[in-house]
Amino acid sequence: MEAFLHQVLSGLATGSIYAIVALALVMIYQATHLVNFAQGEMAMFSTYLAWTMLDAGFPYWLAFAGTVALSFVLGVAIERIVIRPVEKAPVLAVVIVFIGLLVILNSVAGWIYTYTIKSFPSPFPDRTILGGYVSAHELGVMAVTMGVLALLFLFFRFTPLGLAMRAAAQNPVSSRLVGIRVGWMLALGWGLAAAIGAVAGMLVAPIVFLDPNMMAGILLYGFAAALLGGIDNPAGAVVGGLAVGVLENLSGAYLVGTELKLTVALVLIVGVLLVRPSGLFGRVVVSRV
Amino acid sequence: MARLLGPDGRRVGLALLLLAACVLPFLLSSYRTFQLTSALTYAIALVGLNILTGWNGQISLGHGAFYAIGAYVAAILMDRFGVPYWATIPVAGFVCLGAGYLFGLPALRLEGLYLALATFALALATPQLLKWKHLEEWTGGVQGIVILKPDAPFGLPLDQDQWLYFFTLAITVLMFWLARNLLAGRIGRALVAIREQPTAAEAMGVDIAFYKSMTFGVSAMFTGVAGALGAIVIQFVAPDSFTLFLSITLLVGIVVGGLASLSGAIWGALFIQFIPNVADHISKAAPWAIYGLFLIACMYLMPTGVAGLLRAAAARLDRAPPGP
Amino acid sequence: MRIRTLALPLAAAALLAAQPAAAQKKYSPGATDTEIKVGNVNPYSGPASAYGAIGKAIGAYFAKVNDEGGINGRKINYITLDDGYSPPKAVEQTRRLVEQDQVLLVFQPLGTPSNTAIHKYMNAKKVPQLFVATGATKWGDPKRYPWTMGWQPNYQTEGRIYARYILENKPAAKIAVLYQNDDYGKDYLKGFKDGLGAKASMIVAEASYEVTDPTVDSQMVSLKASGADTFFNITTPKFAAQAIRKAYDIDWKPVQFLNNVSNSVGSVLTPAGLEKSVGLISSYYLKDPTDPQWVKDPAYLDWLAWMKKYNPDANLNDTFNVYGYTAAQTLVQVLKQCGDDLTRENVMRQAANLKKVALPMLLPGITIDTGPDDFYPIEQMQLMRFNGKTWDAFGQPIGG
Amino acid sequence: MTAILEVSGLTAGYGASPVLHGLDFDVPVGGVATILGANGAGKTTTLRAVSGLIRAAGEVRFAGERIDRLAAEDVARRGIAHVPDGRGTFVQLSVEENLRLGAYVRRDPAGVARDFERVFDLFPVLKERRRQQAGTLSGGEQQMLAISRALMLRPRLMLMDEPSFGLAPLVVREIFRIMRMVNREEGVAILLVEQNASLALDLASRAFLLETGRLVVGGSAADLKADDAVRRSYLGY
Repeated sequence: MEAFLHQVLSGLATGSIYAIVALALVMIYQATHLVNFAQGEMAMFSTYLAWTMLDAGFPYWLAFAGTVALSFVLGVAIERIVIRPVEKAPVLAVVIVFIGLLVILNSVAGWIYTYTIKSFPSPFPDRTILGGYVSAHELGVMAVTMGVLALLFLFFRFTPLGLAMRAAAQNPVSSRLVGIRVGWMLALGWGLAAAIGAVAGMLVAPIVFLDPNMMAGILLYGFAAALLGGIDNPAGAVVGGLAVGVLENLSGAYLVGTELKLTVALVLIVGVLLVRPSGLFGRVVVSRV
Repeated sequence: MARLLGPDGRRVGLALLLLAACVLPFLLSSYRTFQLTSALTYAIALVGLNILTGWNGQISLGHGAFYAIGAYVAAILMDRFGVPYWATIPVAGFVCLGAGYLFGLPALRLEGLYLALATFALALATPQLLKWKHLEEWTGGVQGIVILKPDAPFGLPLDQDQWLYFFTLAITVLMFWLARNLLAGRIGRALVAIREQPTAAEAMGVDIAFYKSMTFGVSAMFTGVAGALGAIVIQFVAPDSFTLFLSITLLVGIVVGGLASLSGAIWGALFIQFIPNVADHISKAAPWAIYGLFLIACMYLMPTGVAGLLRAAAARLDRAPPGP
Repeated sequence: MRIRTLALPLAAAALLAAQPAAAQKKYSPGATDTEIKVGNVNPYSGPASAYGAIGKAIGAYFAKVNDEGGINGRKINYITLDDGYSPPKAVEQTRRLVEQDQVLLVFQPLGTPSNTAIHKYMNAKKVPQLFVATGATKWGDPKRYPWTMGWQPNYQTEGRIYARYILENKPAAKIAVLYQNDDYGKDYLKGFKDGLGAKASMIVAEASYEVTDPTVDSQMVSLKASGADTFFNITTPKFAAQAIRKAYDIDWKPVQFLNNVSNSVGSVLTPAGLEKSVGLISSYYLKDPTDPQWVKDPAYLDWLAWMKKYNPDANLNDTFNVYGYTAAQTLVQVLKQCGDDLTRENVMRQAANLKKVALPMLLPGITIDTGPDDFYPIEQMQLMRFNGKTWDAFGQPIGG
Repeated sequence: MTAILEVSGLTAGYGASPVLHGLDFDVPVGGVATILGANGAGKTTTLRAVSGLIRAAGEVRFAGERIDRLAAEDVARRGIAHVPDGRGTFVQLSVEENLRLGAYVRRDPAGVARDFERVFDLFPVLKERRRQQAGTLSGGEQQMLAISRALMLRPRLMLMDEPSFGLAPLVVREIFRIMRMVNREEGVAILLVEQNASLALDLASRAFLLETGRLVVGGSAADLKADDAVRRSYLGY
């Protein structure tokens, strides 16, 4: 029973990492209706930027804020420079551009920073709580995830810009007719996603260590989490992330052993989606014409 | 181009292409012949994925799994049961037809991204399952299976690479012919109708469920045949050969080549076979960065793939006033 | 890129190759009066790119050799190609090296799957597949595969070393194992179980992980729950660091054995936390460039000078740079012994004729030894224990 | 009477095939103009070309300023509210959010708050449903919402695309009553595209008849009403 509880706690801790990555995916999805496969590598690259700043002697929070801001700008720039030319191309062409972006970022990071793992500091105290099964950092990750979620909720719900972004994603033509610059809303969505990704990267790195392949596995779980929770619902993404973390741990520890734990977790997720095709909390669009 | 040359011109063009394909192995080194053989196997796999994704609009990020099943069926039959190599190909095709059809049944309920996730899961699970201890007796576990390369039969004056090339070429021609007949007629129209106007297709009496899951099966069959050929060409199968990256590579192939285009499969195959080598040649420090640049450049210049670009060029030629 | 400039003298070499060799000189393809073509396949792209450092380090060492006049007056023309850690690509690239570039030998191709894929081909073509960069056991089989030779101590040997240590010093141990679910992890595990022999039931818990797993936290929680008091950590650097830290954080204090793959002070123990690594037992055959005990070692200083001059982009913390450096030195030794008889047969004969070769970055007491029936060049390892700052050797170098 | 919108030589289409061939028309300040025509004559395309949703050749002036090179969002920012065909509802947002979006470009919160009250006065049903998801409204309610959203911009000109389409006669009458009121009381000019010619001609002061991309008749609404050809083809008596 004790071990069971610990597996659940540890699953929640890992799950909060998936949750925050899933949040970033949901951001871009809400803005563009596309899943950005390069999201993980963008987060990894941002984390290296933070590492560079820390290495140069910046205090942690300055590096943190600087990285988030810089990532926001880079996200906007990527949308305007890399994605814009294929805006009107078929969806799969855009997916291929994402894949191109993914391999470029991965390879360039390896080239600049080499593949040796680097430790990345945590802003939280180096302590463990709850009998050592959750570290202060992991708890901090959960808190930050919830905080980011709350900020996003407030932003989308109560600011004109947030409203405009939602409108632009849903109905670009009507949005232009009320004066919304739809192109910039997409870029803004990318910027926000990149900024959240940067936060995710900086919180993940102290746990998994920083290396160019840091986000590969996590993105995959984040993708599953986002779909499980409902790709258009930030709160759902967080619940999905936590659920995937726990599910994975329990299936590994009690169901089939570690050799097939990923397989089983994925089968379960797909199973849930068969029953609820738009995810646990996905919005079912009600519409009368 | 088709209209420009007319149906006869097209037939002549194909014949010339085939002739060139037959002459090439006598002009090239065995190594180049081997590369072309492997490009041909990719082309078959790409036709398979293209039937599903290009024609029918179902996105699969997991076709590497069917490639792997085909490869392992061939390897296990040859290694454990002494089945001759040529006989493993149809078996691999049928096994994948079944596997694809079965996977297609639940996939019916999933669309777009969700289908992408399900197939993605398949791609991730495949190497894990191949390593699984309860299957190790068959799959050879992490060590994989080494198989022998066939000699040319009937005392033909061909070396192993040349013979395998012709063997693969024959199967490629057969599979392309099969795909063309399948897609040119009623079935092809039904697939496109399901992709473009599912509601209208249903109203017209198209059995969407059957078509979609069967498309999955047929698509997997093509890819499985390619996998079996790939295993024989490489003489080795192992879980590391069939990672998620293979599935992604196949997707890259059909998009760069051109969706819903048979000739696109050839262009795509050439791209995924040769461009990584070019990238490696340009930079050892970051070959993937070069590869990524190639990908993005391709999508900028040819958002509908090589085949789409050629089609547009041909249309422009047709429209242009005839010369003096 | 230094590696690419090495390939430049190709055209000149082709001209020279056309001239008949002098009477006493014997050449196979790839060797001439002025150059020796050495091929290599490494993952420079894809998820295993970290290993690409080895291929680059080898090139950087050959550049130094060439700058100093080459081997018996011949320059090494090093052609290294990317296989992305994919066996089919490895076959393709190897065939290119052998058939198109016509190399004398293929040196240090990396990875068990890639080497397995080209194993038969190299032996059928009778081209040396020399000093492969993998720790699997199957590379030392001169009867069936006379053209293939390993280099590093194999994983099974190392597993057996720890097993023997446990049997001697902790016969009542309850052992937990964490391993990577692939050929490398399973090879270690097999050697370890073989070493325990009838006592294999001492292993009370096994957990595996995939390279795509973000963390091994869940596995560590399970292993602790098994009640084990001894832990064998068969993981690559990132996961090794995670496991060491997690064990400490969840207050699990077993006797820990750490595989050689991940025992770098600089790139594993420091990220994991030095104080969390105290008491770890591991084994070495190379000097760890990040271990403070070598700071004044002349061999280390030579290595450092070489790194700065020839491999400046590489990471000084990365043990792969010692690995590539030492492996390259081994090949240079073989080629020197070949003299003017640069046939593939003689290369294999000389590779199987290394006697007590002590290379600078090998640990004191560890040498390279081969013979016609012994295709395992390095077979000894030195057990060491981590004291919080550096590794302390204990006992004599031992073999499996 | 000067014109708020002057269009000359407007040519536009989709891809390579032009739909409109050199239209000339205008909308007087504070007036209502209507373009009549059969299905496929190019009525919707005309509005889209004016509001910048599609590229067009020719000259479009709004209050004297050239707007034919502007993007749709910039046209909207100058005070032209386009109520598109199909009503353009943000179906997943609430009624209130739809209205807030209408006022997106405005920077006078007090004025926006007053306009909220005003549209709720005009259409009390929207006030009742302000928290409801807009996609759940009936067709008539969605049309009211679309007009209200346009009004929230405080436009000087409204482009209305088939406001009567698919609605019950009672609802249509109510909507036209309110459009007339808005025009009379606040001086908002309207360019109305309508299949229901008799309704349109009642509201409009100027009218144009569009046939396969060309304006064939233009003049005062009264003249058009009296025109035999128009009567037979479009008014049905």
